[in-house]
Amino acid sequence: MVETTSHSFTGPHGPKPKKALSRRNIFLYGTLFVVTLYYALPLYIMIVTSLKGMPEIRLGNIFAPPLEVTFEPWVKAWSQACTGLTCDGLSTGFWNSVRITIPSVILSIIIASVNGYALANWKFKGANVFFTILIFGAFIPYQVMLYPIVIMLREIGLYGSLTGLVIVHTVFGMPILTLLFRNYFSSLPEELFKAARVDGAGFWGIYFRIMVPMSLPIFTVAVILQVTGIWNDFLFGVVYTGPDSYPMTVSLNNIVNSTQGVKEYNVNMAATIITGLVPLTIYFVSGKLFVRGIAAGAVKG
Amino acid sequence: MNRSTQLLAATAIVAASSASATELEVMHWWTSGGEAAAVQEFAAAFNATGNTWVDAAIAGGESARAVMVSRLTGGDPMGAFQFNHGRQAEELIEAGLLRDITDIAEAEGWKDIVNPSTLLDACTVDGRIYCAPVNIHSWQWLWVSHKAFEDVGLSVPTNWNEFVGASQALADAGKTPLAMGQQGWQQSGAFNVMFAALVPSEIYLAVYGDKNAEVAAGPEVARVFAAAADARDMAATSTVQNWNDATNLVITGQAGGQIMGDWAQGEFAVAEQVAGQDYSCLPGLGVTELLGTGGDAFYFPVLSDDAQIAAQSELAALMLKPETQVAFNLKKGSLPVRGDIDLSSANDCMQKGLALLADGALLPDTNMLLTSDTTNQINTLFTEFFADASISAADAQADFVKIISRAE
Amino acid sequence: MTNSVEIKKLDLHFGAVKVLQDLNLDIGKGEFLVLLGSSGCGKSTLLNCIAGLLDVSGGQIHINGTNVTWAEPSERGIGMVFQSYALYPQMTVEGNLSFGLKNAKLPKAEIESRVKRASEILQIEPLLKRKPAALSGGQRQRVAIGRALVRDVDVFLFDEPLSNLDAKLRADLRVEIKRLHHSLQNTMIYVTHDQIEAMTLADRIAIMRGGQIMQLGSPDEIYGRPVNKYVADFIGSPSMNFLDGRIQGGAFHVGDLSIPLDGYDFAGGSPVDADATIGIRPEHVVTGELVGNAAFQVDVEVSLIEPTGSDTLIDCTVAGNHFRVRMDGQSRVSLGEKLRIGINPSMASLFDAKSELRL
Amino acid sequence: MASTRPNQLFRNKSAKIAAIPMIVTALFVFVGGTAWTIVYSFTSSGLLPRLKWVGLDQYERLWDTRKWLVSIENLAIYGLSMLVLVFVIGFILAALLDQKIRFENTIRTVILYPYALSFVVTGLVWQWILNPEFGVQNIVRGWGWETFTFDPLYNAEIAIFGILIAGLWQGSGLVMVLMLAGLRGIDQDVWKAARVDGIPAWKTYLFIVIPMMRPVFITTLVLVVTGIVKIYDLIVAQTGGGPGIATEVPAKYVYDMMFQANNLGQGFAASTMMLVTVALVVIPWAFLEFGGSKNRG
Repeated sequence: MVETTSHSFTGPHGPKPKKALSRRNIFLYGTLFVVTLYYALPLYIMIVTSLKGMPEIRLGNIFAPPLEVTFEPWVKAWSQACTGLTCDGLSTGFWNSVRITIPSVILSIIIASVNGYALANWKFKGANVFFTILIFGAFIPYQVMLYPIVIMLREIGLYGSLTGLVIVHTVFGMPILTLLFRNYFSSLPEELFKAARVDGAGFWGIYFRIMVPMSLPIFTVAVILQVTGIWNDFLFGVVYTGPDSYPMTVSLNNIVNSTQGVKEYNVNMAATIITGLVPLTIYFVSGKLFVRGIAAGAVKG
Repeated sequence: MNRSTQLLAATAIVAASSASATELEVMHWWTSGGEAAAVQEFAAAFNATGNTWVDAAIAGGESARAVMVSRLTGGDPMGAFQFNHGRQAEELIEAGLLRDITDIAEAEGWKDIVNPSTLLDACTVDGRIYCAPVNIHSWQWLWVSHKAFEDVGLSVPTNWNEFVGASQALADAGKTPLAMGQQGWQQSGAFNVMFAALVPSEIYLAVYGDKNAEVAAGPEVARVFAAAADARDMAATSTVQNWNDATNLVITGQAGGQIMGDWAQGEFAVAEQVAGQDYSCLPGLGVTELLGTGGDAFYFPVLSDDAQIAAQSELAALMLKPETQVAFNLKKGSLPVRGDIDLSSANDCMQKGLALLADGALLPDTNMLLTSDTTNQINTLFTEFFADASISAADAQADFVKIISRAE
Repeated sequence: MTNSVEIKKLDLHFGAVKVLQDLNLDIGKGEFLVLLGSSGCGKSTLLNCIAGLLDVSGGQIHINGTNVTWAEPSERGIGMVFQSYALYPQMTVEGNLSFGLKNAKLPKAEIESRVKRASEILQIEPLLKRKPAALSGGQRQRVAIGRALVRDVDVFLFDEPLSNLDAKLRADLRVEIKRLHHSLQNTMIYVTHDQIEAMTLADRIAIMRGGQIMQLGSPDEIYGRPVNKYVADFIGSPSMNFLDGRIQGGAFHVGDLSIPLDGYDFAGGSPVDADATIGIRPEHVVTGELVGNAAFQVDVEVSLIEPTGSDTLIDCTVAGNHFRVRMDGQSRVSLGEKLRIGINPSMASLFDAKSELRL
Repeated sequence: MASTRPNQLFRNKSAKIAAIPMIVTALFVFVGGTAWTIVYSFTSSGLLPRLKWVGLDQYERLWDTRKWLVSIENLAIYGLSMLVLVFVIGFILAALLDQKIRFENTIRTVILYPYALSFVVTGLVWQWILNPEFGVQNIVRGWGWETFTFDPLYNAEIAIFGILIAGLWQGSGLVMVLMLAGLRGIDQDVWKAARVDGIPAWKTYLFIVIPMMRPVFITTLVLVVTGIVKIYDLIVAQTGGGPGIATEVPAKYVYDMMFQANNLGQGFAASTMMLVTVALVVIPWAFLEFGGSKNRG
């Protein structure tokens, strides 16, 4: 049924807890507290360290809160840290990452969603063969494909261009995204698709007018997965583009993996957090929609 | 393009407005403090010619090499790139990807000025020159922290044997006798230094030059492995990864010493330490004073744009000019590739190196003798050896013999 | 041209699984045809083939005299109503109704007038600006019907349209569909597994099983002269009583009973001596004073009573077989009571024991 | 209107046109790239790919190399532990979060955020936390427990589990969300029925709920296993393969061979072993799982 397909997953389903201070609740919240601590600890360490000065870090207690809060490392990581001769920190890389991420995310999602839709609703001969190969592709380590892709991009004249990199991200994002979209579209009532066909809507008409408007959750998931993956990519960014469009991770790598005498842990941590900020923000903002979308994309199928 | 190079470019244009400004992308993996400062000298000199040095620095030789080779195969070459000269670049030359710069070398008279001449030989394939050697790096140094030994009340050792002798006292004082980064190239590098310093050079050349497996299995090499086992014990408490973190242990006196190439010099310089006062450097471990003549070189891919080709030529010629050589090598902590320049401003350690260079107490570097495949296998062997005290020197030697017998 | 839809030698298989086999069906103009069968019999599949939503493996489909076997669904001149309504959730009712017309690029005025007319007929004008989620089940199905209506087509396809509704709404909408058929006079093909819907709505019913049509005929024929035991069993509630026995000497012998077959209209002459099954509908068993007129009478003991209000169902045993009798709701019987029942062979059905075909 | 059966090639034309990127990717990149890799694994390619045939030499050497054997062993240990633990932890966390608890959103976000961070970051932070000199060991010793030892990254025997700690920290959040989504998709009535029948909660989860969540498990399995097979960055960032070669993995072997040893042929041989193994397992499974035509209508 239309109205129950993708919108009813949000309520907890477990047995209802009883009294507020039952033994069960103490155990439940106790466990969750410890678990939350374990997951939050590294972030805490990163933040705390990034706010300390180097002398304080040498004291050695990574868990202690900063005695004297300084934002110097953040400023340095963002705009002053040297990577080779370039001494403008992560700031240039940041905008390059934005320029890489936005078109890559958009293109990969458009293609994968159309794939998923074609696979779910327009089963044509051989579709499953290609889909199976695609799933196999999800398991290929990127390093293995580095040279073949260099050669392919060279042959189509896109090597070293932003377009080439966008295509590479689209290709490697395709397997998992197609799987998610295919599962999602399969979970939508098929009668809707049939009704639209009777109504004379074609392949694209149904996709844009019927499917896309119903797919906000899965598009959210796709955006999150792709932004995370592409934003954090180092290998493709450095191999398939030139230095004028190196993503932020290249700067991060240069900051973290080269030192001037002493390792500046505070700057490293600040750089690390700054780099992770974009995907983190998207996670925190999209919260509930993410779970709902995952539910819709992964549960059915 | 970044702000600092823009600025440099701007000043350069004012200075030499006659030359046309061509952007040339130069790729290298010199991102650590002293290295970056050294590259800056090249960049500044290049920008002063009216061209623009577009810096493409990628930390980590492995990533950088992946990018370089991809860019070359992908048909999007950079203007110039750093590579270890020696056997690594052979294939790129065979594939016709690299520019023949013999004309520049001849015009600049490199044949006469490059010393030792083996450096230029390493750039030469079938009589043509393909790279510009920029420095001489030698691995065969033991860096000793004065502070560490003063802390335990010992005199600073002057050779490896004294150093080993004092190690227990350092360990007892909670110090790491020998700082060693846990990476294969550092560990095998240290082994090769011991190999060069502790046994006669013929043995070294027989094993690495002639790939003589019999010699590799022999008693002389076994002595080197025994020394390596000592080094392993001395480095047992060294948990750092990067070479400069290890050097930092020496600088701060937490470790007694480190076997590392002359590039460690740059770290001491950045930390404002004075040779002979805060630290000592012992070439050939203070046992057999000799140097390997490895080094870095710049290669120039085949380009089609005339302006860029001209810029390449300018850069290549520039890199071996006396003033650039001095400025670069002082920062980099390496020795210049020409013997005809005055380096009186160099510190103690570099003077020692220059003296050895002048004496011809030299050994070819492993990079010139071995393929990177063989080097890599030796690296892996020593990574294992140094990490696992249960591997006996004899077992390691047996593996070593196997690698040498397979080497080309 | 009298036929609205003609299906010729239709075949459909998915891999090795044959879903429809050599299926022929002609549907007249203005006819209300019901495809009836239990789930998995292929009735919905057949409807989807007619709609063009499934590619057939062989055979042809003609609608209004045109071969549409390979035409797009929207080009076939059909409208379709689905079980789950299949309303586009993000569009208003108006948007739902006009979507197909917009796709067909009709002029705006035409779309408006058609939407207006359909919503008047179905009395959904107040709902036009609402989204489907804000509608009740019955309202949704009206909109779904409206969506077929605006298309102004000759053939309506209904795929179990009332299954998701509760009993009362189902009865209401059933009447409405029937009225709609009367006023519009277009061809309707209606898939259901509910025999009440089938009997009340259909001009003709096609009973399907295993991808084939078992019997095609008017509700009367299907009910009164089922062509085989399956159809006989499927149609009618409560279902038909079956007694296995033997035809011999003009009578049906079961146990020690012998039912005379005078007055039974044999399809192909009376067999002389054959194993057979006799089928008697519970409502055709006579009781009370009418028993006297019956050709065959027997005494039974009431073992169970099921009053439904209008009728009372009685379970008993005839010649060792479980047997049900329908009596008037006013009848007063009690458990264990001896009851005389009568059977008229003319109202019964006889089936060959092996082929299960009607004799 | 079409009256004869149209050419099969042009049936669903738009769908086929739309699928061209997928078909091109599948054929050229995945199949083509794999084939290319296999072909060059029989050559002596060094720094550049060259067709100098050497037969099976690269494979003989591969299987004679301790680093490769250790890599496989590590991948097996890491993979199995990761697979089991990530599912167990992910599921238990999801089940706990599914108890109508307070602060569900906050807790879920905290557990999920590590997934947003790159492996480089994860590796660095955990390298630090597990560093005996200033990480957990140092802290616990500071509390007075002088002999406390916790240095997984410096002990070759257990180093791979040090990686596992970081891998779990990074990956279990996503599994938890997937499982949570799966649990939310289960019909409420199942719980009611189970309670009426007096089945204990753990049994309900194990025998009723989990089997019902099969599709989620499949999607999760694909995500987790692809992550395991491809593991590389985390190792490089956290241990660089050390101590010794204790945490080497196949993907790193491939990369090291290609870009450190300049021995592409050897790298391709190792790649081929990985690809073939994956293909033998994944392709038949995927075809059964996704290819089996679920006919509807």
